[in-house]
Amino acid sequence: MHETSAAPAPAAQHHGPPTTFISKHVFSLDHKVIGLQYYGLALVAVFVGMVLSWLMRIHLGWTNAAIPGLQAISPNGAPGGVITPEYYLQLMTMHATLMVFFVLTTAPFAAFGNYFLPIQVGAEDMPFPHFNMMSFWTTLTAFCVLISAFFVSDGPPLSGWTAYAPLSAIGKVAGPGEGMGQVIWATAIGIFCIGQLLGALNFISTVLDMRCKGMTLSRLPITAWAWFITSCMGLTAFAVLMPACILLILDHVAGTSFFIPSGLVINDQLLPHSGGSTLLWQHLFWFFGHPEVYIAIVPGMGIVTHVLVTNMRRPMLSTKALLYSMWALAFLSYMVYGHHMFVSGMNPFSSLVFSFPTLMITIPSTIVVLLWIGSLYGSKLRINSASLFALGFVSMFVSGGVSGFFLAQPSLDIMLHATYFVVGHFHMVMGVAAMFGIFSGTYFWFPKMTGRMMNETLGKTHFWLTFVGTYCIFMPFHYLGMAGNVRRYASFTDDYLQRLIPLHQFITIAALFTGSVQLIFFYNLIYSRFRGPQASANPWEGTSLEWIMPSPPPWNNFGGKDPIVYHDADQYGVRTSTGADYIMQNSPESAVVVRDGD
Amino acid sequence: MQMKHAVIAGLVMLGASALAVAGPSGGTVTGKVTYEGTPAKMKPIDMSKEPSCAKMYATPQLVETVVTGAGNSLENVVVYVSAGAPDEAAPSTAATFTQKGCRYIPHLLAFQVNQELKIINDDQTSHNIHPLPKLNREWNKSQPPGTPPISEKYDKAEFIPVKCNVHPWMHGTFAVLKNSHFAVTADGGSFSLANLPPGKYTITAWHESYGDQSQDVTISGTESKTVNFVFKAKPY
Amino acid sequence: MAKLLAVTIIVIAILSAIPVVMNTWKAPADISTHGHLIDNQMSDTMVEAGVSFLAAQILLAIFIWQFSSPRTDGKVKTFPGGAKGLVIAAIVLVGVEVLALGAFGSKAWAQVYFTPPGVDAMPIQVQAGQFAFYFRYPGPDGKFGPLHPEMINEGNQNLFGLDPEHDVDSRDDIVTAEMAIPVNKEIHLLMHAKDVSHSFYVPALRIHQDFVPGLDLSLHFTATQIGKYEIVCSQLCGLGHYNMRAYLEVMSPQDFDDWQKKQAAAQ
Amino acid sequence: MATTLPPPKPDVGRPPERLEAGHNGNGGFGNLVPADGNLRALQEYSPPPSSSAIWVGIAAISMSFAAFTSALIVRQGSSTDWRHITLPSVLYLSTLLLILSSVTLEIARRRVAAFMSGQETRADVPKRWLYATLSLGVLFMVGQYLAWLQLRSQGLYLATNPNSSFFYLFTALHALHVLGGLAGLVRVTRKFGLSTLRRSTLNATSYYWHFMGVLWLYLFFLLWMKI
Repeated sequence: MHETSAAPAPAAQHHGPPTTFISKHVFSLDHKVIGLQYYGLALVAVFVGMVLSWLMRIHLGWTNAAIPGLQAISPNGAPGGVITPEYYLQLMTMHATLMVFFVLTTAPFAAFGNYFLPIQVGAEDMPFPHFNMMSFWTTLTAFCVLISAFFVSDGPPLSGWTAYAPLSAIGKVAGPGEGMGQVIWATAIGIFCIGQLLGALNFISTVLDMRCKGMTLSRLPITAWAWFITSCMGLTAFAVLMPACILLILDHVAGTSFFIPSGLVINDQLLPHSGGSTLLWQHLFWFFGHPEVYIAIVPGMGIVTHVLVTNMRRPMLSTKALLYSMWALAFLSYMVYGHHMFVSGMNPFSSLVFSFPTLMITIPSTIVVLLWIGSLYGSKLRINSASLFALGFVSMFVSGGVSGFFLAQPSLDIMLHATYFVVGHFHMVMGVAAMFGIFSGTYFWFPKMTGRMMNETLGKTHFWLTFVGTYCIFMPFHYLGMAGNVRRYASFTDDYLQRLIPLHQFITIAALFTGSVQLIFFYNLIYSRFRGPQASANPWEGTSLEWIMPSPPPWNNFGGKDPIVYHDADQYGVRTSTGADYIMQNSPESAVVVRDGD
Repeated sequence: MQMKHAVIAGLVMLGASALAVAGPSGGTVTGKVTYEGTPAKMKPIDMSKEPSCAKMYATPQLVETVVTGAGNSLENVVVYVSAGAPDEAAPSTAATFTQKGCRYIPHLLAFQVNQELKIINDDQTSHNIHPLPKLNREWNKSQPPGTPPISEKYDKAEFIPVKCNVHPWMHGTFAVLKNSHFAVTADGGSFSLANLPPGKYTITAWHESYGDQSQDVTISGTESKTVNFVFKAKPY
Repeated sequence: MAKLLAVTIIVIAILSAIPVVMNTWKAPADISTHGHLIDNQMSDTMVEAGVSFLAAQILLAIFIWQFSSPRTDGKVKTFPGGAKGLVIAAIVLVGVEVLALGAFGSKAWAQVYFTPPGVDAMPIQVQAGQFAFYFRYPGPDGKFGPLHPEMINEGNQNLFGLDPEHDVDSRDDIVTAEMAIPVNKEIHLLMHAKDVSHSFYVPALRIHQDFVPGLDLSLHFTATQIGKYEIVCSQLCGLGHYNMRAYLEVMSPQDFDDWQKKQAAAQ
Repeated sequence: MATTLPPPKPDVGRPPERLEAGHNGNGGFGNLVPADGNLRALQEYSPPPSSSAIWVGIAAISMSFAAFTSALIVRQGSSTDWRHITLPSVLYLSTLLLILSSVTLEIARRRVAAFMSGQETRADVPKRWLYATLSLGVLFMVGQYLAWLQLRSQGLYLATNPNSSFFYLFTALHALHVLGGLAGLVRVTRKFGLSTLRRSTLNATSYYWHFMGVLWLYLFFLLWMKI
């Protein structure tokens, strides 16, 4: 009743229009700018990570090769340009950490999610723009902290991105980088968790509270669902990783013994710790670690579906089935983390207990794949860079997925655990597939984000070389693994590994090639940003709400008035009065469906 | 006491400088380091983990924590002037420490504060040099085959255990000393410290397993004194 | 463009399958009594995974080929049976497949981990430390001396921290850097970690188990082929991880006794 | 088999009050309006309220402390060095204070509601209760600090033994979260003064504060049981 008595108030706004350059591009509250900032961060991180992987690959192919100029960068790490074993492990740790946290988590989830989730639910912004801004700047801080590990005396940690205790907990006696470097690492990851928790909080409440009129849950585009599911996973996963990092830091700086058992001897010295549990870290870490894999891939699934549906000009066979499968994946991902620890000294019985839900995961995954393939049937597939990468994603997801059959079984894990088979598996299903999702999303949404089209020729070239190149890199990993090639080796001195070295050299060449191909993409991004042809509001004839606004969108998305939604985002393959084969979500008109009209 | 030492030190310094001008003369301290009792049996080293090294030896190498010679003589003992002699600037020559066949050559390397230490890897495998100092700065570097020598310095006098993290059996010692009056006993256990200006010195003998012993000796003119050390050997 | 993609996918799928079918890069041949279970399980899984892999890729390629060409009629068709058929197929086929895999796989696993070592199994202690394995045989008295971590001194090769001065049991313990075992004799391996986590991986033996600091685990196995094999560490343990290995010598009982005598003399 | 689209349903979707929230300016779920009925000029732009966010946050925090709990249990199970330590008695007092603060906050909320519906005319009545809650919260923090001093005087430091590690860890982290709650209360009090307080803000803050109480009871019980 008091509203009536209230003076007419201005329309709800999250924040006024940005006035200064700073408020517009730097400390912006606008979810779109924040999304782009995340995307930029991911670009930087992926470039660094890629260069690191090059160094690693060169070392693995030609162990005693001197890399010109490297000594200048790291005198201790590469005396005379030859990478030392510890430097290799440090490169590996940083490569993995950068890629998993700052690329696979930020790009498909934080970057695209920030930009398009509020738009797709028809909101002006997220409910907590300040949290959103903090989320990015916290993540950026985490990134800087992590990179600073390169500049401390002993360099970054060498314990891998899994940072298994006690190697990661006992300090510098464990090896170069395990002192300061490891503390920096744990701090960076802790900070990163805070950033992602803030993000997830915003994402979830955006979907729950900010949907515009008519945008029922059942009408959410699949991408919005993907980001929602991902943020639910992120919320729980990162909330567990942060405590783990806190405990790890305490073991380092406060002399506690959470992860350090009694009676450890290094350099003939008995360590002053006692009673800690080694497996505790592994449990905490993998409880985060496995969902993290799905945090990386589920947004990709959403993006790819979104792109495919738009370019197939037909809806998925069943968006619901797809949705339930993604929920199933998310849910199962918490029950299976133990499959990372089959031979870690867990009770062998629990290994079996963990193996069945792990095998079960293949069911929703198969459903998703079959839905993608089945939906292709009878579609009117449009081939462009975006759809090419989407199709590449499906192919990669299959290739990476089938190796899950093996790793889900404890008995086979005896042969394959910690071999290149595992490396091949997660690089394909989580690394490359997710990257393909990112590429697909970039080619698809670039017009919306910048108001200019990307160069298709460059885009397609980029796809072909990348698609073939990545297969050349990661398929052989599986063969190496089946031959018993252990991962995380700085060089291969064991007799039974000698005959595998040529294969490693092949992979190295493929990696150098595929990596340099990405320069085409970087060039295309920059060139098209400034020189690309103007993009219309809806270049791909999509139905979801991002396409009803001009490209690029104004600061307040829908110009101050919320849209009203009448359909789900699947209205393709129809015939409207205007003869179009799709209906925008906000268009009130109904249409005759002509799917299988004949 | 302190006072006295200081005065002596001062005098010695004067004398030393004078003599330095006069040329290389002065007293000599010679002697022999022996042990009594039964030293522990030196275990053989199994290098099978590193075939490139293992194949260099017909019979397994023995550990070098206690190396004995004929007549109960004790090797790898540093005998040095621990008091009485002035600190000296480091010589320009580098002390070389070689890794060959997964052994340290020499097992015990004595050199001066701030003297250049040159570490060479002669093997086909990658080594790791990890000295464990208490006073000096700790570092831990790997040295892949074919990479340039590592050059380091220590700015405090200390006995530093050295190990290779990759090959657990590789153990050695750096003896970082304040002055040039030192010797490391070789086969026969005998040593000789020459060119000692007149003065009162404390001669110390240090062994990595048996600890150290000291004796005072006063040198006048160019006489030659004999100082012997006897360490107690433990069977385990 | 799309047709090219279809072809590429099929070519890649087939090329990827070839090395597996030809078994170009073999794992070391199995020399254990339980290994064949794992190998069979491996090949069964390979068949099922391979079939699903090829099927999915080829189907994908076919549809891309077939439906990418722009068609004049504005109609899109739906996959016969719609989603229901596919979903049911996925649940039933894959469900049965993975259940079967899981069930058979469990047998192999149980064989390795659920059976106790025989009473006459020969005890050997292995200690993993940065970056080498060392092995301890109880010697004639059949008893392992107690460990005193604070006494470990690699310089004089007291690698386990034994105190022969006070522990009688330790005096005849045999410590070696390579693992010699008699052929066709069950070995009961007692695993102890000196510093950080390591792993005991013998591809030829189809044995793989992490060392857990603060928690001594044990394994048991029987080798059936005389020869020299490699034991490697597969759990990242520091800068020398790549170089952490030991040799496993499977000997005839006679040779093994001689070897043990030789080692005992050398201690 | 041609399927036909469902006819457009423009009216489904948001609950009506969400719609108002979108259109009545700053007043998601109704602003606090003084008895005289004149809404003061809005101080700031702010987004429409999100009522679920607070529960999401609470879920995240619970998850973290669940992780810490499992750490505690595993650590105790694995360890040989677990000695019983007696909890500082001051904790019982601070626990009481925290529970009291929840009660006062509830009263404050009632009063605010009454004030908004005009049954309560004096603005300082709700304010007083808010201040009471604030001060109780501060007192609780002091109590925690005293507990630390007490432990330190027994020579129990962070690294002394696992129990003390967990004690300091839990109390510190909980205190950190309580600080957040205090900040929220301050904000609420301020906004109340400016009469730009939104009911959803008040609710969120009080839910969070009650959760802090529950969380503390849980941790206290855990420490009391395990340590």
